[in-house]
Amino acid sequence: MKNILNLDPKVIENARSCAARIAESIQTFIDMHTTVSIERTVLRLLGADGVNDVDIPIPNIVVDIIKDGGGLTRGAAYWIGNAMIQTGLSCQEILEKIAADELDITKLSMASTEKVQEKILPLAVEALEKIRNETSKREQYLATIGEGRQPYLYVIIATGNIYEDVIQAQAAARQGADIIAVIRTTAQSLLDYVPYGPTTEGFGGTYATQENFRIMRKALDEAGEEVRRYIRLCNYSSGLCMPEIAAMGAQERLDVMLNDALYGILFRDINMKRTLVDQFFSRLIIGYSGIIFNSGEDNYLTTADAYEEAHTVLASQFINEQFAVRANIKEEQMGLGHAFEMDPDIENGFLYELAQALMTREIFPKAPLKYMPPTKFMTGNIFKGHIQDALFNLISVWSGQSLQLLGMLTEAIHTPHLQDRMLSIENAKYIFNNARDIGEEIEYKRGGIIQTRAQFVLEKANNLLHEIEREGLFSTIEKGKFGGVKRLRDGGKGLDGVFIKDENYFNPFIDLMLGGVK
Amino acid sequence: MKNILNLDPKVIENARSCAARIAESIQTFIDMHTTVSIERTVLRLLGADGVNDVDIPIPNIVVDIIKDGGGLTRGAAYWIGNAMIQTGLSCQEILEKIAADELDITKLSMASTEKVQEKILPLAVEALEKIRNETSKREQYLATIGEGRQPYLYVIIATGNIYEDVIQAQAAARQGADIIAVIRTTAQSLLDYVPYGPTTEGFGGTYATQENFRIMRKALDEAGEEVRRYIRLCNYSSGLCMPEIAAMGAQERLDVMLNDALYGILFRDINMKRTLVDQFFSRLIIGYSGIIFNSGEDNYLTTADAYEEAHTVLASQFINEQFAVRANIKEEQMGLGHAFEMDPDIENGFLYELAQALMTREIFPKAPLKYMPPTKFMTGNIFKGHIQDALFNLISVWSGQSLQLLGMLTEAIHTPHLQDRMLSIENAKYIFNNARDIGEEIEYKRGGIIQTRAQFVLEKANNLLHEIEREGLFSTIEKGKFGGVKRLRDGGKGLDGVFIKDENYFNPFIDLMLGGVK
Amino acid sequence: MLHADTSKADAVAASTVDLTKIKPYGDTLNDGMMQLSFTLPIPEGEEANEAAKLIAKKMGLEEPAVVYSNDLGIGYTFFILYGKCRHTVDYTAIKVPKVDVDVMNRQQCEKYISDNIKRDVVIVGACTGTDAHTVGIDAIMNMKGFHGHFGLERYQGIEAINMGSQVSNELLVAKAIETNADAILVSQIVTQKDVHITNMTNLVELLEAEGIRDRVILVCGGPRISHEIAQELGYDAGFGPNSYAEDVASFVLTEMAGKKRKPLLH
Amino acid sequence: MLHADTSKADAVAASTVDLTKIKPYGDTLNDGMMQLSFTLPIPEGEEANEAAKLIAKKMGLEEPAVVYSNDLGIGYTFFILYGKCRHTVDYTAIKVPKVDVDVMNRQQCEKYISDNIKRDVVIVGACTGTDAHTVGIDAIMNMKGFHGHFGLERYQGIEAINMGSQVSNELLVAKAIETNADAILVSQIVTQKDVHITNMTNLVELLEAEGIRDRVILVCGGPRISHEIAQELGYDAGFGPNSYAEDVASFVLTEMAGKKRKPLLH
Ligand code: B12
Ligand code: B12
Ligand SMILES: Cc1ncc(COP(=O)(O)O)c(C=O)c1O
Ligand SMILES: Cc1ncc(COP(=O)(O)O)c(C=O)c1O
Repeated sequence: MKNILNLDPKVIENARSCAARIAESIQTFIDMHTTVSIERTVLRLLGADGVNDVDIPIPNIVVDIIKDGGGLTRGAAYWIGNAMIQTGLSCQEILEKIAADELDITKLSMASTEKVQEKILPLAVEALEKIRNETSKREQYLATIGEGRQPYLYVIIATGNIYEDVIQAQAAARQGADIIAVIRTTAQSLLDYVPYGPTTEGFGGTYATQENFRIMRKALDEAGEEVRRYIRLCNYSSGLCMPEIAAMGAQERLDVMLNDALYGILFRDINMKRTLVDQFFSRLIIGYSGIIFNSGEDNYLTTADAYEEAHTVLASQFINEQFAVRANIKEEQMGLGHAFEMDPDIENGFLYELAQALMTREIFPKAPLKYMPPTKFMTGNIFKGHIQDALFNLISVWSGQSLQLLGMLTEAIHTPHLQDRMLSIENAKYIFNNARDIGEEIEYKRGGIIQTRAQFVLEKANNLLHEIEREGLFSTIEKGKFGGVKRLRDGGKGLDGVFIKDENYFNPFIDLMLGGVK
Repeated sequence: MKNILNLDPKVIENARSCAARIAESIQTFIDMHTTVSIERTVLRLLGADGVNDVDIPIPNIVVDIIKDGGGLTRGAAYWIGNAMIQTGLSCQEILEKIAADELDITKLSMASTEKVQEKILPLAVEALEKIRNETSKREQYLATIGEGRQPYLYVIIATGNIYEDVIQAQAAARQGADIIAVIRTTAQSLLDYVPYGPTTEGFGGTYATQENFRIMRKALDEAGEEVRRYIRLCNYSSGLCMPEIAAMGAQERLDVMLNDALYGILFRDINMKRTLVDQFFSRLIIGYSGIIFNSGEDNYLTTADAYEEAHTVLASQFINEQFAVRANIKEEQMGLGHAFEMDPDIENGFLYELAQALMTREIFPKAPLKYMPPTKFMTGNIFKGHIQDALFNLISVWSGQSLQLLGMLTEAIHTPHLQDRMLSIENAKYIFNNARDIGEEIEYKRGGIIQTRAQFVLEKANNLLHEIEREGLFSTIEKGKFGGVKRLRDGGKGLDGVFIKDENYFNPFIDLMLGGVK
Repeated sequence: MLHADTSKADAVAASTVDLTKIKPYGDTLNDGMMQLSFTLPIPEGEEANEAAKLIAKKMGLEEPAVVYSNDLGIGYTFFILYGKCRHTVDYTAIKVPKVDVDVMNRQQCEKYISDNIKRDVVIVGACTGTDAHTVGIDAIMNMKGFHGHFGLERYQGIEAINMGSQVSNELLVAKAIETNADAILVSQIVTQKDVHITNMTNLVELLEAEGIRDRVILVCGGPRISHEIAQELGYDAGFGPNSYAEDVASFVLTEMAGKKRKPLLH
Repeated sequence: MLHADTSKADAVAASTVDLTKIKPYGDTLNDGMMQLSFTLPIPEGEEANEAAKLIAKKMGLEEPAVVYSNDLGIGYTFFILYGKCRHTVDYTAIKVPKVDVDVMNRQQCEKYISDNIKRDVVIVGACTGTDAHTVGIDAIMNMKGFHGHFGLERYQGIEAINMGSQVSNELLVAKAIETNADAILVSQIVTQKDVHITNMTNLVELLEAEGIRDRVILVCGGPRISHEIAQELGYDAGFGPNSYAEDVASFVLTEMAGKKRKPLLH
């Protein structure tokens, strides 16, 4: 696909470099801060797991103690390393003692940062090695049993019960799904801890826990071997525990994770500072472990109008790309999001949707774009809904999308039933096969509706980016430019979990992962 | 749309002139013959109507008497005119007397053809004037309340009960339908008479009777005035009474009639000589009265493979066009048929269907093409069926089809229920509006799948036409080249109703209508 | 032989509907025709089809026909089935509780306030519990409104306070008291496992515990809310899909003018 | 405050199916969920939705929810409804009559004829009555067959006579007698107003009147034909959708070898 839309490469370049400056200015802020969740993540990577007898997760217990002791600004890794030096115990032993309330690590005498680094580094390297093992397993699967063709068929499972989820996920794999996303229970994103163990109750989704990840990963590996196609697993690295869940995902070989600070800010009212800082560390992990992240621009179009605000999606994609670049993520892992959400009553709406999809593909040629289905204009009319989804599928195969989150005919009614998912997979398989090479076949009239629309959206996105650069990202969000939702920089949830780093702050993983140790 | 497929105009011209020669050679045969049904049609046009006390239609009674008296080869009009001269009675009085068995018109002394012509011509002119009145009414409606946009939404009604049909037809009009086709009861095409009066029982359709036409026409005029859109009425001028029903349609202001000798030969086993002769006279009437005829090429694809045998459809369209030209039909009334009938499992099937539809439009630029929906590969899976229909609708608006016979999600199950029709109208309205100008927007890769396919089908159709020319149309049919169905030239139903015309044969309407008296 | 076997004798108009005994309509009055789709946890096959038909028969469907069945990958089977329902319903006996108010447009509402209420009306609203769907409550309350119908913020004489989403019932009640609200609007979109019922019941209990239930007009809305269910839960009114600000405003204002409630604060 | 409110205690495997009491499955075992669509001859509105729900309740659906309704233009309303079926079916008790034969492929059939029957088998077939759908009978009988399965014409040892469509029962019987047929195949595609039942019954009566019903193997087929219905109508076997020539051939040959029938002529 080479400039089929006659987009001006200079405008693309201009927008991209503007987004880079925006991201860079936030990066300065990010680099100065850490959060409770980042520190819990460090602990998790170092092996902290489990809960105490009143179900409080060990990482939370430890971080709360360090925080209460005023030590969080040095980084949790320092306190663990220091305790190892001072007590001669292993990391695991120390964690156990803290949980059992037998040791206050903030009260020990303090070794130098260098000493602690020496102690911790081997543990950190080992932790990353475990992750790399999972990455290799994925590569091995892809090399042996292979994978489905793009656009991947991506379906959600949302029973609330991990065991019921497994049944439905395996059914979906046999029906032809390539990616299984286990939807998370309502409002888990607002919990400032990660629940523990297998779970069987959730509202509109299942808790994201490490054990649930493990159960589902195993089930999908089995199903994949059976159908001779690697089945990818997706969950949410999003909300107040964004980086922790990224680490869990890396450890349990998740393949795709929804990860987008903007989403949390706008749609979950999470504090923007908190989640942007969290996002950086989570993306480092994601990038390192070969996970595809999915950004959440599609959500804007559920509150703002998809035709009028199309450029905000593109602008946000440019910014998300630049945040990802700063976290060392390869283009091949940048699952930038967009959606088919225009009012189905718009005359020539199909052409505008097509223009948007082609444009996105052309501007981010290597990104595994995540394309979201119609949701807002879905109604209880499942028959019409099924054909809205069919047009969405047609545009996807036509414009070469990568991750096709399949629309469900019952979108406006309930989370997918077993049969709904089957019908949506059937819909996609039919259309993808029946119009397989349409993208290669077709050219667009110079100055026609499609080209003009794509050029217009690009131009507007570029203008918006320049406005954001002038204004600053924080103020832009305060003004409600994305999704029509306004959020204050000091409002929302989780600001109390943000800390300015000490000059002695220590987190072994940032350098290791930025260095891309392989 | 100007040569977007890069078709060779010379090949088109070559095919068209070859078809003209094929039609011409059959025309010679046609001109030499008449049939019982043609003569009954002459009587109907002259005012014969009603049934006797054992329900035998007057036109049948009169023609049978003339036939038994050995007089059919002179034409029924001669005998009526002669009787008027000999008895001094009016045409109506004579018909009544024959029905009452009070007069044998074959036993009267015989006036010269000239005398009879003088007597009959004013009646014939008057008959045509009545038809022209209906034509003007249509024009007036179109000029005042207007009509729907093309592709017209064309739906079928098939309750078997004319009163139930009316309810459903009015519902369809309010839902957005532009054309209502009242499906005819199973096997009426095999009846060698036209039933009389309003009817309430039929299998999978309603009897085509003049009264039923009248009832439905009135209902649709009412509905059209209400929705401010002229609603067209369609029925079948097809089967053993082909020309009679054409005349009834002309008199009752039908707008569209299915009319195709080939269909009757192949799918109803009607004798080819009979129905080709009948077809000529019926097309004269159709052309004269501004009715759009629909040919039945789509049916081939229900028995033959749509991908393999696509060229037979095109070849037949060329022939049907030439038959129409010979019956003085304007291009704007040539509703040549084709269909979306490829196996949905074909990779890139959508592209082949698109190629076929674009090609047909390009070769017959002014014809109101009738595009038929998927039927053969429809299954009990109504959800998948609904998206098969959606792709069909997309290709229609894309390639500029004219009469869109809407697919029904329940095609493989039952004749349409009220709600099925609503859903299919909704499907078409959504797609037509949402992709309204797509045809204008898009160009096709030189030498791509679409262009290559269209060129290939055209080439093959041209070859087939030359084969038919060499072989003769009759032998071609005997060999099963169309729809994979073989029929013998002296086989099938209705051959005993074919007669070689006398040199004195008289039928006032042929010249009047060929002359195009307006 | 030539007899037209049509039944002219029965050529009567299609029969008329008996509203006391209505039945589904396929293509003929009272044919009872219905379409069903469902899944059974049994493997595909003729026995499965038979099981599907037996379920349909138990439901009162005559001549059930499985027109499609398909394996779902885990030994379960999906069915599409048609059948003829033998049940009838007396339409004339149906009474649906409805919000009983003459809907006024914005201008009329504004005039109603200045004529009858003669002070600013305070309305507090939120999407409560863990529900994060703001589009519905925004459609009712925000300036912009929905489908060309302005929201309550736009109404002169109405002070509309939209607290947004994920608002706890405690916070909502506190805000109502703080602003001396005349009416509380609750939006509930997520209904899985009946969370909305639990949540909405809890609000009523809170208001009762505070002793102020009868001092505010309590209104709920959402795509699965009906006036009937609202009343069952102890709300004054419930609004379903396609409601607009004027519907709610008309109800609240008429209600205020009708029953004189004690204000929350004074 | 930090307690993870997950229920580890219940973390048991998703419950297993009780085959004696199966129920529809939406997304949880035994939730009973079903989708319905139908039309009622009453105008759109809340009363109509209520009527739709009442019908559903009579059918044994709990918590029926009308998720969509739409005016059909003539004061009738279309509904899409979901509800939870409370009926169960005992799957273990279901017995479906099936054509009881080991299906042989073409080669095996041909060998079977030369080994066991030792003469040519004559099979006459047609699509009867006013039914003009030949594709089904052609799929079974013609050389080419269907979906890569050759038709009976292709079988050595079988003389297959396909009379085509719209064949009257009289003509079919006459042809069977004339050719001394071993088996008669009847295809019926159009089922509207049960024309196929009338027509197929008539054929049996004709054969009985001629006194030759027990001298031929009588088989029918079509998309709405089942072995069960075939047997009810007095046929030896019935074949539904996706049948192939080998299914029919296997049945006819095994049947011939089993019961020694008197030939039609001799
Ligand atoms: C947009 C949307 C979102 C957006 C919400 C953005 C936002 N800020 O609102 C995002 C992407 C964030 C989202 C997230 C989720 N969603 Co959501 N979402 C939707 C969607 C697509 C549209 C809803 C919508 O905006 N409708 C348009 C508005 C205008 O209509 P309305 O809400 O019905 O409001 C009208 C009336 O009901 C009434 N009304 C509403 N409230 C009130 C209040 C009063 C007082 C009055 C008078 C009237 C009134 O007036 C309004 C105007 O007429 C629906 C699917 C659909 N097509 O319906 C799913 C849907 C509602 N979501 C669903 C779910 C499960 C979720 C999640 C929980 C999934 C998950 N596990 O992560 C999350 C989490 C959110 C949460 N905890 O609540 C389910 C709910 C299933 C159910 N019945 O319980 C749906 C049906 C999708 C599905 N099939 O699964 N979602
Ligand atoms: C093709 C077709 C036609 C073609 C037929 C061409 C021809 N020469 O066959 C044409 C266009 C002529 C046609 C006309 C009509 N059709 Co038609 N047609 C169809 C269509 C699209 C496909 C049927 C088909 O070919 N299926 C493929 C074959 C291979 O499958 P099959 O027949 O089921 O056969 C298999 C099995 O059933 C079995 N089998 C079948 N017969 C036998 C016999 C034996 C002995 C055995 C062992 C097995 C066996 O084996 C076969 C292979 O596996 C269907 C809709 C659909 N998608 O099903 C409508 C359909 C069958 N037609 C229908 C109707 C109503 C008509 C008309 C009556 C309409 C009208 N009023 O004008 C006309 C008139 C025809 C008439 N009098 O019969 C209805 C029937 C409704 C009903 N259930 O009664 C259908 C369902 C469409 C609809 N929704 O209205 N039709
Ligand atoms: C980036 C991202 N994170 C998270 C979610 C949803 O999960 P939650 O709101 O529970 O965090 C979405 C929803 O689409 C999303 O796009
Ligand atoms: C030209 C033509 N005539 C007639 C018919 C069907 O009617 P019948 O077979 O009853 O003549 C069709 C069916 O599609 C047709 O295409």
